[in-house]
Amino acid sequence: MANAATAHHHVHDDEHHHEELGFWQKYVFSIDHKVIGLWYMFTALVFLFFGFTLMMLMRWQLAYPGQPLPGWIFMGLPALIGIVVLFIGGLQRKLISLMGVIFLGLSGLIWYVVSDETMMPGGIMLPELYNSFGAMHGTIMVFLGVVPLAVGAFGNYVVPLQIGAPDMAFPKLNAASYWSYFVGGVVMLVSFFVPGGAANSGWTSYAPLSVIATQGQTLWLFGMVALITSSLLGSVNFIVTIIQLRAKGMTFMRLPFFVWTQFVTAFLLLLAFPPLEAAGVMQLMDRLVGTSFFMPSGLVVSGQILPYTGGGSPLLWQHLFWFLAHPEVYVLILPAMGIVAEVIANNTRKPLWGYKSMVYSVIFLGFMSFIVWAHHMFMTGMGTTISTFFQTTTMIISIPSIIILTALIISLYGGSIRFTTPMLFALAFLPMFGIGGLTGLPLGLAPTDIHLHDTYYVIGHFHYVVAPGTIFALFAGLYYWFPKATGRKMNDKLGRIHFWGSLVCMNLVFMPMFIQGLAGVSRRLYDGGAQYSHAQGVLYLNEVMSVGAWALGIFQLFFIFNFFWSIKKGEKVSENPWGATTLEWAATPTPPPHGNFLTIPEVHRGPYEYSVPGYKDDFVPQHVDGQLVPSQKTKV
Amino acid sequence: MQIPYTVATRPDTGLFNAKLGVWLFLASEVMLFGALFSSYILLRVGAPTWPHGYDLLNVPLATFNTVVLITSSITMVMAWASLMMKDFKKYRIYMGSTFLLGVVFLIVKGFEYGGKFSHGIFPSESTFYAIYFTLTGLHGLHVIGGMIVNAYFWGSGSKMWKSEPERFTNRVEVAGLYWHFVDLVWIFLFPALYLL
Amino acid sequence: MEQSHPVDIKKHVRTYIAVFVALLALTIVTVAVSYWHLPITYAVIVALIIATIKGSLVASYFMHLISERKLIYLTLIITFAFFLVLMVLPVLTVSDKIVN
Amino acid sequence: MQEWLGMPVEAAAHASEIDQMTAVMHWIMLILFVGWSIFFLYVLIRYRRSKSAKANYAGVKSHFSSYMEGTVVVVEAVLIIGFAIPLWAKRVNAFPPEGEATVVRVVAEQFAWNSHYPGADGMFGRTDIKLVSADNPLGIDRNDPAAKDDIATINQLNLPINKPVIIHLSSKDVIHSFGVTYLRVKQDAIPGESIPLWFTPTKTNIQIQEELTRKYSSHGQTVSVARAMNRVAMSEYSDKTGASIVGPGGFIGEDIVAKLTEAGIREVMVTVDHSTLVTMREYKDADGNIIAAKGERLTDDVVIKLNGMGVTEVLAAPDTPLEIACAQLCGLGHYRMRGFMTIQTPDEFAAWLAQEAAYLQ
Ligand code: HEA
Ligand code: HEA
Ligand code: CUA
Ligand SMILES: [Cu+2]
Repeated sequence: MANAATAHHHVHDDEHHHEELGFWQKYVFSIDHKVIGLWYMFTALVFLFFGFTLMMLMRWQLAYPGQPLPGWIFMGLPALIGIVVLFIGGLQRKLISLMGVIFLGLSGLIWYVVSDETMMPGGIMLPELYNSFGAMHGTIMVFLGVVPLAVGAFGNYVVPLQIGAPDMAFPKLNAASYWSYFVGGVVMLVSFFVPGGAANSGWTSYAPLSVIATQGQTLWLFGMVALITSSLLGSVNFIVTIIQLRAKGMTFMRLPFFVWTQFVTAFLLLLAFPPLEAAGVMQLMDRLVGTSFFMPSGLVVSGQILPYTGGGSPLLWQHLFWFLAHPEVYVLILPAMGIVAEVIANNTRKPLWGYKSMVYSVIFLGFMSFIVWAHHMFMTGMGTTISTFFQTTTMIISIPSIIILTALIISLYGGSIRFTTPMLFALAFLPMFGIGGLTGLPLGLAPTDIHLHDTYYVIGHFHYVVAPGTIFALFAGLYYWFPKATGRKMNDKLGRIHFWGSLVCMNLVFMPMFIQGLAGVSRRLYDGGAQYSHAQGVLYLNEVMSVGAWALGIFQLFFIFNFFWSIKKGEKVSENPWGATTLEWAATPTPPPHGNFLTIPEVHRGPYEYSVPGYKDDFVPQHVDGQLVPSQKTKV
Repeated sequence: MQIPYTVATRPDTGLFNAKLGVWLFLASEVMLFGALFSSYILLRVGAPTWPHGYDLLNVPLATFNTVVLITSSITMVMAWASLMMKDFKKYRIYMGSTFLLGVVFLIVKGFEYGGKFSHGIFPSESTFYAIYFTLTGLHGLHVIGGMIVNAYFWGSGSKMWKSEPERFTNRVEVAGLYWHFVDLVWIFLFPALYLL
Repeated sequence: MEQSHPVDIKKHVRTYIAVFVALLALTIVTVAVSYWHLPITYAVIVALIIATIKGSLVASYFMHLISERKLIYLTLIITFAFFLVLMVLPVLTVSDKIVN
Repeated sequence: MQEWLGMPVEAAAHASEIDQMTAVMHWIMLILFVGWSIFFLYVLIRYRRSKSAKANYAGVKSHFSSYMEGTVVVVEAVLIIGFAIPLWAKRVNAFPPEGEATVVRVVAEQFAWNSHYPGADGMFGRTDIKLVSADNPLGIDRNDPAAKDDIATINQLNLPINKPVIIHLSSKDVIHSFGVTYLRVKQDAIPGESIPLWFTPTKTNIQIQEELTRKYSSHGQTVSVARAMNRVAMSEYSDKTGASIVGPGGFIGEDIVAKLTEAGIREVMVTVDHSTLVTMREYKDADGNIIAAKGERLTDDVVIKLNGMGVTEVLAAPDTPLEIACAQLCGLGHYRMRGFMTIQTPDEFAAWLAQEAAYLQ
């Protein structure tokens, strides 16, 4: 990937020194959206991996409560990866080698955590540590993993190319957004080293618990402020870019669906994040200067009366948090849907079915996602009127999702389906998201939520949407656009192993959660519910899920190896290897030069003109001019 | 390759990038302050008793500050207008006074805060003060941010007037939009905290 | 605004002055009213109305909203809608509590 | 459907309503999903490259999907109006008059459930956080006449069967959540607020235990010596010289483990941990004397005895079937913040109250 983003992309092995010179200027301080996109991708992938590792550690405690944990395995995994990657990178590939070093760093961090006697005496994880891993897993996966990858990486790299723009509207702002994200990430990592460890009040950080929590929470809040700033800068940039920098002829109804999803996502980030920023500031004040925004009077913690007398409201935090966090979950899914749509259209070789209705659904989804948040708060003592409101909006919001998914499935009908690796992931996304989404419905109705709230059913619900849902879509995107950035293809065999392995394991991990949830097993339990009589019947599943999770980890090795190996040795591809219609493939070299296009293309037709009757190829790029055959009019 | 519409406006939208950008930024600012106002409402409605701002805070001082901000708003818009009329000297005067008015505002705020602190009143005093300090503090930060920008466009930034006058005018207009927004927030802060 | 000529800018300037005066006047009014110590609901209503007028004056003249492009309007309308949601829903929710 | 979902025991009047609704929901979900999946798989097979070389530009013409979506809308509307709203209203509006109900205050804290009964006079005495102390976690002001007869318990909530119960729920420190699976009850306990909830228990603990009765192996299990740590041996193990290291019923501590490994023993037979279970019927040995009475705890030596006389399966049920689970992350001890609930017949309950009242004197 190193040379990928540079103007001259075919570096011969004899000009390494040549490349070394430019490294810092070209990559680190670059303001080229492609380079920034790649930085986003690498950083986010590392965080994804880290968040996953935390969970693999937790799964040990859940499967074998109170038994010493073989730390060396869990730190060995990244160490192994690091060494292999370093080996692949050699000295020639700065970036790959750097990644190798980072993985070694990760394994160091994990080693530090698991060998810390205060947190893991005798290798046995303490509740403190379990809680802080849980909170950080959630935070890292959502804010440092998926969003930066889906929006920061794919959005940055692909959107300008797809709309025919030379770059983002504000390149410097773009870089600022990345570095702000970077800072946020570093702060979160640093918080593992402060006394008391990282934040341990759940990713939801409910007050009062979070206000009286250890140091780590303060850093968590600072980290969040940085991440929010990053997202705000990013979203302004995306919206302006999409509105202002569309190439001539690229009308809104000719935008690739992926761009639409990014557009709506940007609005969600822009308008939903600030309230959490405000809430973060208020929680910081509660923690640091003793205000009591979220702290009711007369709290007694372990016999001590707390000095909070302002009569604050714990529910205020929940409202401000969920006002962001519900739109946030659509931020996690919309870009995923966009990627899936691109891949499906390309691999069925036919236009998306009901493109317009999909676009309207996404917009509607965006609007609705601002007025459903309190479905996370049914158990906080809600009266009938207001709960009716939120139940209704929650049911309504499921409709556009259904429309989009249905349109995608119907798009398969009559196609000529190529089962490429990206397509496999995109196809698997549909039923997996289906399961996740459908299980959202019983949660969305207050009476059924009574039994299911805060049980593993919820965990199962949203992991089906984010893990075999979003994560699969992201994999699809990685396999699909990898050649664009590198000029090389990822290995297909390894890709298929990675796919089938992940598919099986994901279900092994998350399907049992529904069973446990229905049996009433609560989430966030350090011992996986071992003490509760109602959990006894389903306790054995904890081990099943853990094994599933570890196996899932093993299968990721195929991906990681494939990824780095292909950067260097992957098979070279033609300009438009997938035979795609959208500009990023059709209208510019692979990889694209600095400035993206040799000449800014002009757009003449809709995004998915595949298999147009009577045309020579089975795809008509958006910038191809003129009537193709008298009979057929271009579809917009 | 040049990024289009940094200066010229895009025909179909009638906007140049920065202008759309700043409006979007302001939109997010609306939500930021909105959350704080919402918290204010929620906490006040929930509280058994709530003091009247005018019993605890110095209304005349705040009124004076309101006038200061309003005035700075008009000097700001005049600065831009002078550029439109190609009168750079006037621009310097107006922009300069906008900056100075900002300084005045902060000094007055300083006195206000100082007064409270000297009586040992801090945000932890009560939820009213917590909200008061948070809202005015955040607003203060926005004022400072705006002043930095204005200072830049008054000083070294204004070199651009020679090279690209139109672009410079745009920049000043954008800076103005932000500054007026800061004023606008105060227009709502003032009654909410001091007069009710 | 870029295309407008110095001539009509002069017109603008006159409006700006007028707006400025109006703002000062309204400021005085709202402060004056506050000295009557009206019952809170009325006080809120009055203060809100005046503030809104002042706000819209600033927005429409100093920030040129009256002559702005519809794209900007669209953005602001959306924002305002969500702003209202943020103002109203949380407080409604906490006021609709379970009681017996 | 409810069986498939494995819905737990229903021990409250409204439980079946919630379960039925859950079942209906899952039927609908299942139908949708299967429908989609069939179509999905069909197109994948029918339109794979090798089978359909050229794609069809136009694709599906029919508007079937719109009708399908329309139906979903209708169904969801029915769910909301027909089930969700009425059921929820019943939970949060249709409270029985306090006179006809058992009224209790429950105050959560890290990490325990304090319950406060009004006592004979039916009035809750004054409480004050300044009075909170280790032996008065609720801070009840005993000088207040109404408080004189108030009963306070920790992690133990006794309630009579078939009579509505109203609980006034609050918290001393952070947010907790009062969740009782078998009663289908869940309500956050929020500091600074007192939120009421109500339900009508329809089964006593005994009845619940009967439903939960299962066969458990008293056979013990063979585990690696390492894993045998802190467990109880089920047979004789001796070292090379034949000297016994540990016998049946012997506790396997660190030293024993060391000895065993030294003696080259890889695996040990230990009892399966049944300490949370009680027998649900009487067990006699050959000459008729009782080894385990009904309701006796399955401690290790009971298990060994039973095993010794060849009983390899015991009918048993959880000792404390009805537990209050804290369903909101509330700190380090969240996972062990477990209260116990005892639903009993009115007489038993009265007796219990009397006994508690006696303690006060
Ligand atoms: C990407 C993230 C994402 C998405 C898309 C969703 C989507 C939905 N979510 Fe979920 N949700 C979360 C992430 C997400 N959620 C998270 C993270 C939490 C937990 C937070 C926490 O507490 O920590 C949560 C929690 C959560 C709750 C709170 C539960 C509780 O705490 O008690 C509720 C309740 O209403 C809910 C509802 C819904 C609903 C109705 C949808 C709907 O939008 C779903 C609509 C979709 C469908 C109805 C599927 C339709 C498609 C098909 C059926 C196609 C099938 C195709 C084939 C078979 C080929 N979610
Ligand atoms: C986007 C969000 C997201 C994602 C993707 C995941 C992914 C996973 N999650 Fe998590 N999870 C949450 C968000 C997420 N989670 C949240 C919000 C919570 C609640 C926290 C709380 O209680 O506060 C939670 C809680 C949670 C729990 C409950 C803990 C508890 O309640 O005590 C569990 C338990 O098993 C779990 C497991 C998993 C597993 C096994 C995965 C697996 O699917 C992981 C799969 C990961 C990958 C497949 C990584 C792929 C990436 C790579 C391989 C990197 C490659 C790198 C390079 C090429 C450089 N998660
Ligand atoms: Cu109390 Cu969890
Ligand atoms: Cu939600």
